[in-house]
Formats: sequence, structure tokens, C-alpha cells
Amino acid sequence: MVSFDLLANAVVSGVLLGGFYAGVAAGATISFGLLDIANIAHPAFVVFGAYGAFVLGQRFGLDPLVAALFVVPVFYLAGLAVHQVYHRAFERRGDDSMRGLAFFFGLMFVGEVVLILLFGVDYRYTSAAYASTSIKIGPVALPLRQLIPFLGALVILAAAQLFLSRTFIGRAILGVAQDATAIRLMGADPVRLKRIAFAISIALAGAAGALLLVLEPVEPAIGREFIGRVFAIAVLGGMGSLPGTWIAAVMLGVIENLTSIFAGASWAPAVSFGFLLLTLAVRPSGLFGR
Amino acid sequence: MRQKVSVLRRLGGCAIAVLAGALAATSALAADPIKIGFSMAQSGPLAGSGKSALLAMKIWAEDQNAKGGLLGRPVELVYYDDQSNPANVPPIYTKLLDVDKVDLINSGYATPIIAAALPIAMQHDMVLMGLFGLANNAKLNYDKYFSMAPTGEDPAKVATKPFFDVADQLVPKPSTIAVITPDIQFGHSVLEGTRAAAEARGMKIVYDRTFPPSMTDFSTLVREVQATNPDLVVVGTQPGQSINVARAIAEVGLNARMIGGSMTGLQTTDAETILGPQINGLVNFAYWLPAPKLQFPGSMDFLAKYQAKAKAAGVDPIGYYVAPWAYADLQILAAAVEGTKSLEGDKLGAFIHANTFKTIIGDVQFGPGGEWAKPRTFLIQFQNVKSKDANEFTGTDHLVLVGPPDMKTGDLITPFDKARQ
Amino acid sequence: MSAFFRFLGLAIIAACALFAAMRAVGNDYVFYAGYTVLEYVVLACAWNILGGYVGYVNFGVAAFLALGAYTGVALGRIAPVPLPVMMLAGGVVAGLVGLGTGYLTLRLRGIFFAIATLALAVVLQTLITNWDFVGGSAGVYAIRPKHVPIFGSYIQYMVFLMLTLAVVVVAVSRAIETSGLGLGFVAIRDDEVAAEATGVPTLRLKLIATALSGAFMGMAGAPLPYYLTFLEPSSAFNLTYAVNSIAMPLIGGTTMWFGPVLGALLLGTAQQVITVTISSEVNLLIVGLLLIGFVVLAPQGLIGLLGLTGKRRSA
Amino acid sequence: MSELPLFHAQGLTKRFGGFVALDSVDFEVGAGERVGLIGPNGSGKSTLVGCASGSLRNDGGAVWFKDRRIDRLLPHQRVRAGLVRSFQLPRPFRGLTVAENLRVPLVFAGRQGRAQDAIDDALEFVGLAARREAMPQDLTQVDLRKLDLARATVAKPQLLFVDEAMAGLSHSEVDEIIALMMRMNERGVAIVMIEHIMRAVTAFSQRLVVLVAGRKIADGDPEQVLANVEVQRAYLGE
Repeated sequence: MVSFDLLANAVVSGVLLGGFYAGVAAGATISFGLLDIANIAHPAFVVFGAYGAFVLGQRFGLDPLVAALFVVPVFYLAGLAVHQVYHRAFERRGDDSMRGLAFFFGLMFVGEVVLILLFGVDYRYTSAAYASTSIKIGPVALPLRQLIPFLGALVILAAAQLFLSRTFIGRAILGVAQDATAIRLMGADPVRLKRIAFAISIALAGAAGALLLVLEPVEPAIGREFIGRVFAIAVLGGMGSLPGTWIAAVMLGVIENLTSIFAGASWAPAVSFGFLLLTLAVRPSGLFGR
Repeated sequence: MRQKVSVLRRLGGCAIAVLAGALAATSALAADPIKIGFSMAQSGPLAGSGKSALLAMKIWAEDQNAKGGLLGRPVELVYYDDQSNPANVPPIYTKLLDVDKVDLINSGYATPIIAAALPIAMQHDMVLMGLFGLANNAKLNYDKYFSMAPTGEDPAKVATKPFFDVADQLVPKPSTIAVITPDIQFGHSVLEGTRAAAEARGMKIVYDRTFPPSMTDFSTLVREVQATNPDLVVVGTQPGQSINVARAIAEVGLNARMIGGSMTGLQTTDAETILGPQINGLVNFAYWLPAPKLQFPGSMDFLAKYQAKAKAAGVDPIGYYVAPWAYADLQILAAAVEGTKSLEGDKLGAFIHANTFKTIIGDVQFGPGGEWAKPRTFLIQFQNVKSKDANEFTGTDHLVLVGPPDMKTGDLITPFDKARQ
Repeated sequence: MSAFFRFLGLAIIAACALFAAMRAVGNDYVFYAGYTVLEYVVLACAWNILGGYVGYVNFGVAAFLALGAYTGVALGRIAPVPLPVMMLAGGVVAGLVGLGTGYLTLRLRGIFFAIATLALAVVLQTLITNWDFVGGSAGVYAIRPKHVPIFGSYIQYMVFLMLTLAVVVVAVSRAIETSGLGLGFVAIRDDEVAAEATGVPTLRLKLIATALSGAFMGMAGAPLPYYLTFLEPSSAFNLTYAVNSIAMPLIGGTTMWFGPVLGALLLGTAQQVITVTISSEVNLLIVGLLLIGFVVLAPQGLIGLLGLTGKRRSA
Repeated sequence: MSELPLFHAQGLTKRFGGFVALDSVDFEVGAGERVGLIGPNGSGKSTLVGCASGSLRNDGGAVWFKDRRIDRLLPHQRVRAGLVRSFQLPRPFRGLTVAENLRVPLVFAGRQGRAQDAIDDALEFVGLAARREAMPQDLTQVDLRKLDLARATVAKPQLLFVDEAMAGLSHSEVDEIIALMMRMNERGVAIVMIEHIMRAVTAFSQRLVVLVAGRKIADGDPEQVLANVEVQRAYLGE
């Protein structure tokens, strides 16, 4: 019943989709995995990014990929501001877990409503022409609207990984994640490093948003669909490892597609979330734990 | 708190009354207004249609007041946002009835919202018109419920009927069917209807796996369908899904002799302009379109008024889907009030059961269960759409009525690949 | 113990007075709106047993509520059982699921637990959606009887049951606060490792909290099908329940029962009023802004601002 | 030690991944004894406390307490049996008053009886009676240490592991804590003191145990142990 063509296409499509999920989860891997900030509004920031790219497209005719270049710095600044509030209100008081979560939960809701007030609940989509073309390699189809987000997400992850492993600030951020006192002894301000890292995570969300606009039409509440996936990926990927994030995301994408083929799509969410629940219960350090 | 609220309401009421007075220059309408209350989704997933319906109802109120109101009294609409959440509906209707003391009620948009309002209407013996509800009254059998959806007693069958009526004309006869539907009530009913139709025609269903409502990427699912190589593909989807499924169909290059059927949301300008030429070839149900044979007295006037106001109101600019029905819905209620010279539910209900009503979407007559006595749905095919411009989707040039036969404005292009070019 | 019964007595008197007042107003709107507010009183207090006292955030409130609702539906399909029995059954099922979830995930750090509850909601929704016996994706009708003895209308009966449940939840919450159990909860919330090292059986206490919290949410969910008449998975698993059930205790204050009650009464009532006045998206905006405002500026919530936190304060 | 010791670990082994934190360590404590446990950073002292108190699970060996094998018991069960610990940094329950902090072990690990008396007694004993209604955030560093010690001992345990209770305290404060621990010991509590401050260790210990790189390299009379060449080389620097 399941032909080779179908299987091949399902796997390829799962890889492409998973690669995009990795882009969405990259920021969360940094904020949640490295900084211990459970920003459940992360997917909402991705949606804001998508709307940012949409507006730039409408007003100035910018392609989403070009728009991303403008979205990223703005989101970086927004990230600095959000962390400022978060740090003052929660981190410094040592009270970050519950109220911090609620803070981001509230942020997600406020953001959604503001988007609804500004844009309504209708679906918005890029007018970029490549979004409706596909290329074919043998029996396998590669729609550009999936391929471009996949490649874009790879660029995002690679850039973030290079930054973390090759630059002084990047390595200091990794250091802060391990041991804040050691960093303080080295003369760096851990709060400042965390702020930069958090701002980067939000900037990555903005970039992923532009990719989302290429992948599919967006509406204000669409971010909710990603919350579970994003954290599943961050946890499965081993909390703070970007290569692990990519592998976990691609695995999830492929698993969802294969579930769809073999059991029916309606079981896909249960399988991926069930997988997360099991991982949390059995191996909380993730599949690729540090 | 209560006091404050009522002051606010009265202020709002004054504003509306002033407006109504200005419109009806020959204002002999000093009388107390007749208040019509309802909930309508202005936020949440149903808001797109909800806002469109609300604008239509406001236009009806203006028209009615310009004609001198109802029973010599002006009409006033009292409505609250149910946020697309049925849990908000019971308090809204009791507020309307017990506190605002509205004279008539109407329903919000779609099945779950109507279901939550129905028991309250029953408790107050009020007439309730249900806007686009599917079989809401099947279990309750309330004698004063009337459905403003042309789907009849058995919506599951009707939803796919025009599709199969057209498919029956194909030569040679199609023999296999695939169904693409989500795991929600709507999808379930499409599936049921398709199974019944297939059984009646001796066709074989080769694919009927449902997908979760949150799903956004359909390429794999569409490939699964392609692998079964069906003659017909019935697609029963909700707004966001319809766009994504249509795109996956275009990308994968799915081919069959007919594809589509029950793709809600493709009637909206938004969805049509997102898809552009990718929409070509899809067939879909339609409840009403401004086709020559479907232009009734008032239809085109209404559309003109609606389209003039749509942009400012931020709602669907073309408005062929829910808006005329929301208007017609109130036309029927008003005709019953005028016909009985009464606001009593029992009299209104009996009158609506007994009569046929002329509305902007045609003649309407209800059967014993409150559904349309004779279901009336159409099948259109998107043909020769060249761009993503909204103008492509006005009129019936590219929205071609292909069934039922006596209503046709053009021929079905089949197989699907041929329409794709 | 006598203090407990005095409190219970006062709570029952307050509830009776409230019910009498609602009847005196004499219209159904008070009951329909009141039902929703009371439902949130129960949900907020139930959430607070785990979230406020023990410090574990449950994002899956809707899942437990839906479990109660669907247990009722399933029972109703087997035999015509009265609503209170459905509530008890819903409580038992949701409590057991709470226990199971807790057992699977409570060894996790707090944030992971929160994410696990989110995942649980998705898994449960998928299961219910695929379970045709309770209507599945097609939804299910629950038609309420037009009249019930004593109360007259069914909504009054539902309000009475919800009010009773609210009294029970509040009494249990207060009993926890004044007992050793509550002391252990606070110890876990403040420092789980230190609590263990002080002899607190942390896992067992957390399981008690998840089971109790889940059970009360399930009980609150059982009447939902009758309130809505038509129940679909998407209305039962509505995220609004989670948002409100978290926002209400945090706005009211999480350290004692009065916080979630106050939060639910104020926010729940405000939402009802806004729905029929401003009536737009602004409704949700206000919840979100209040939530953010309170967690940032007033971490002790309203009871902190009012100086009602009592002896045990939050850190 | 002629009779069975109060606490007895045999061949205790603990690994973290490939790293062996404790390598087959034998360790015992007699009833009422005062033992000093020293070693360089990373030598396995805190791991030993963790395995003894139950916050860590040993990979090899066995732990007995009062004739009972306890190395599969949960931490709180060991506390009830009478084995408690304190932490490197004070870890009060910040949402509870000083007196309520002491109530926690009494409720969950205490003997039945007058909790109020036990609290009063313990507060009096450590010198925090005047601060019974204070919140932990209002206490000084040394008072927080005292609170930790009071909370650990209020339910009358027989064995207490004190993990570096004196780091960051002034000279006179260190003396204060040593005196307090001596008095606790006089009341019959055996105490294992893990400490870097040698002055405190020598003043307090009746017996000294040295861990280096997860192995026990010396165990005995403090003066003899400190004179041991191996100890001096490995621990006190070459």
C-alpha cells in the first residue's frame, strides 16, 4: 500500500518541515536551554516576526527574506527590553519559575490580541512568486515554500552556532549557562551576557517568522500550534545544543509524516507529544543531553 | 455596577436612535424601538464570517428603518461579541432577554454557537433563526427554530450532494473516491455524506483518513491520496485548512476527475487572493452567487451597499458567502413580525412555518424540523483565474456554476489537470 | 478542628446568602453569568492547590476540565445518572489522570512539568477527538431537562452544584493551609531539596496535590456539556480556561485560598461585564495586561496589596 | 569501636558518567562521635554526604544506619530514621517564619508530642529565640546558619552531616558555630563536619577522615592523620 515514492516524499517533506521547526526552536534552545528562561511566548514572537515581514512586504514590496534583515535588529532591541523587565521583575528576585512563566503567558496573549486588533483574524500570506513553485528531483517534489524556510533555518542555526562557538561573547554566554560565578570572576557581567543571549533568541524568532510567512499563511493565534513542538524540540535536542535541536526537529518532522502515512494524520500530534512526555519521564536530559 | 451598565447601554441606545432618526428623514418614529438581540463572533476563529454577517445585519437595520421600521417602530440591534467561544453564549442570551429585554433574538454564526443559544430560546419560547448551523435542531425538535442554511434535514448528505450530482454526469462513471477532512464535527459530516453517496452509487472509498484540525502542511497527505489514484477527491475543510490543502494539491500536482466539494473559507476574498491561480480547477459548494438566475429583488442593491461599506468595516470586501444570508435571515423575521403584527414567539413560529418568504437569496420555505423544505446548494468551479487580484473573484466569470444542470453558467472542466493550465 | 468547622459553617452561610441573593434578582442572566464565575472560582482554587501552594504550574487546566466533562458524557451514554454522580465520577477520573501525570513527570524541574502538562492536553484532546463513543470530533449534544424539582430551572440547579463545589474546594484549600500538609507544600515550593532533607516526603505530597487539583477541575467540568448543550473537543479544551485559571490566582495572590477566590470573582465578573459592554477583543487584552502587570509589579497579588497574606508569606 | 557503629558505609562507589567521584570508600561513624571529613575540592566529600543522605544514589557498596541498610531509602525516609544533613549554602524555606521552618521536620519526621516545646527549645538552644517570628530574608548570614542547624536537629536525629557550614563567616562567627555544634554533640548527636577551615576541623574533630580523588587515604586520630606524609602531599600541598 505504501509505495516507495510516497515514503520518499514523506521523508523529504518531513525533513524540510523539521528543518523549519529547527529554525523556530533555535531561539528557544538558547533562551530555555542555555539561560533557563522558559519563554513560552517564543512562538508568539515568531508570529510577530511573520507579521513584521508581511507589513514590510505590503508597504515596501520587500520579499520576506529581505524583510528578515530589517526584522532581526528590531527584534533584537525588543528582546533586550523584554529581558530587562524579566530580569528586574523575576530573575533578580530569584522568583523566576512560576511568575516568569505567567509573565510570558500573558505576553503571548497580549501580543495575539494586539495582532487581532491591528490585522484582524484573516490569514495573511506573502505575495512572493516563488512561494507557489516547486522543483522536482526524480519522484521527489521540493516546493520552494518548504525548501526556502528549510535553508533559511539552516543559515539561522549555523550563524547562531558560529556565534556561540567562535566569538568571545558567544563563548562567554555558553560559560554563563554553566557557571555564572566563574564568569563574574573573569570580569564579565553575567546579566549583560544573558540579556544579549535572550535578545539573540528573540531576533532568531523574528527571522524564523519571516520564514513562516514563506511556508504558510499566518493568523494571530497560529503560534499556539508551535508551543508544544518548540519545547519538545528544545528538550529532545538536549537543552542548549543547536546541532541537537536540528536533529531533534528533523526527527520530529519525519516522525509526524510517517505517523500520518502509517496511522493517519490525526494521530500525529499525539505521537510527537507522547514522545515528549515519555522523554520527560524517562530521560529528562533529552536524547542528546549534555 | 448594574446601574452603570444600564446607563452605558442607554447612551449607546440613544446614539443608535439618533442615527436611525437621521436616516429616516420622515421621522415619525418616536415610538420605542423593537430590539433584536444576538451574539456574534467579532474575535476568535469565527470572527471573519461574524464581522461580515454583522455588517449585513446593520445594513438590514438601516434599510428597515428607512422604510419606516417594524410595526411603526424603529428597529435596534443589540449584539455582543461571543469571541467564537460557545461558553460565552448562554450568559449573553440571558443578558439580552432578562436584562436588555430585547423583543426578538437571532443567532450567532455557526453550529456550536447556535447550539448554546437554543435552550435559552426554548426556555423563553422565542423564535431563533440559526445562521449557517448544521442540523442544530435534529435532537431538540424545537418548533420555533429555523435554519438559515440551505442544507435541509440531512446536512451531511446535502453538503456533498451538488458534488455528486455533477459527478453523475461524468462519462464514464467514476468508481473511486478519496476524502480529505479534518477531525472535527464538520469533517465528520462530510465523511458521512460521502459514504452515503458512494454507497448509493456503488463507488469505492479508497482514502478516508482524517487529519487533526491543527495541521498546516498537507503535502504528505495529498501524496497519500495521489497514491490511491482516485477518480474523485472530496475535500471537506475549514478556512485555514482549505488554503493549505489547495496549495498542497497544486504543489503535489494531484490529479483526479473532480477535486473539492466542501472547502469552507474558499468563498472568502482573502483565501481566493492568497491562492490566485493555484485555485484553478477546484470545485466547491456555494449557497448563493450573483449568477443571473440567482439575482432576486434586492440582491444586487444589498451587495452594492455591502461592498461600499466593507473596506471601512474591515470585512470581506466581496461578501458572497455569509452576508446575504444574515440579511435574509432578518428579512424573514421582519416579514413574520409584519405578517402577524406581533412579537410573540408562538405566532411568529407558526407564521414562519406556514409561509414562503421572498428574500435577497430567493424564496425560502421551511420544513417541519425548521430546516429548509427543499435544500438548495450549488457547485462552482474556479476557472481561468490569472492573478491574485480581488477583481478576478467578483461576478461569476471565474466562479463558474457547474451544477445543478438547470442553473449552470458554464461547463465543468475535467480532469483537474486540464483546468490547471 | 473546631476552627475548621467554624470556617466551613461561615462558607456555607455565605454560599446560601449568595444563592438567595441570586434568586432574589430574579433573572436567569445572573445564574448563567454566575455559573461561569463560580466555575472559575473552583478552577482557580484547584489550580492554586498545585500551582500556588506547591509551585508547580499546570498549563493543562482545560485537559482536566474536559476529562470531567467527557466522563460525564460517557456515563450519560451508559445510563441516565444524575449530575452530581457525573461530577463525582469526573473528579475520580481527572484525579487519577492527575496522579498518573504527577507520577510520570513530577521528578522533573518545575518548568518541565509545565511543558509536560501542555503536552498532556494535546495528547488527551487527540484521544477524545478520536473516541467516537463520546461524540469524538463530531461533538455531542447534552440536552438539559427543562425543569428540575426544588430549583425550578436547570441552570439554578447547576449553579447550586457549582456553588457547593466551590465551598468544598475553598474549605479543602483552607484545611491544607492550616495543616501539616500545607506546611510541607510550602517547603517544597520554597526549596524542594531542602524539603526532602528535612523529612518531607516530597513525591507523595506532590502526588496528593496533583490528584486533588486535577479532581476538582474534573468535577467542575462535568456540568459543562449541559451548560453548552453541544460539546466539541475544541470548546472543552479551550485555552481560555488555562489562561484564566492561571491569571486569577496570580492576580488575587497564590499563598492563601482567598487569593484565587478574589481573583476569580473580580476577573470573572469583569469578563462577564466586559463581554456585554465593551464586547470585543479588548476583553482578552485586559486579562493579559492584568496578568503581566500583577506578576511584574505585585508578585503577592491583591491579597498582598491588601495586606492579607497572613503569617506565611511568599518569598 | 567494639560494637556495631551507628553509621557504616562499605565499598561506597559513585560515578558520574565516566568520572568516578567515590571509589570504594569505607566510612563509619560511632554513636555520639565527632568526625571531621576533609579533602581538596572535587575529592568526593559532598558526594559522600549525598550518598549518605539519599540525594544521590550510590552505584556500588552499601550503607547501613542503626543495623538497617538504607541505601535504597528516599531522603525523607533517612531523615525519619534519624540521619540528617545541612547544606553548603543556607537553604531556609523563605516563605515561612523561623519558627515555622522548624515545624516542618517536626511535622514530617518528628516524634509525636509537643511541637511547640521542641521549637522553643531548639530556638533557645541556637540563640534565635528573639527572632522566632522573623522571615529568613531578614536574618544575617550567621543566623541563617544557625537556623539551618536548628532545623536539622529539632527532630532529635542521631547523626548529622554538616556540609561546610562556616564558609564566608568571620573568625568569631566560626567560633560561635563550632561551640554550637559541640553543644549539639553533647546532647548526643553524632556529627560529621565537612570543612575547609582547618582551625575548625582540628578544634572539633575526635577523628579525621581524608578523601582524595574519591578514595579514602587516611582515617584516624586527627594529629596522626595530619602528620601522615601522604595526606600532607596530596592535600596540604607539596
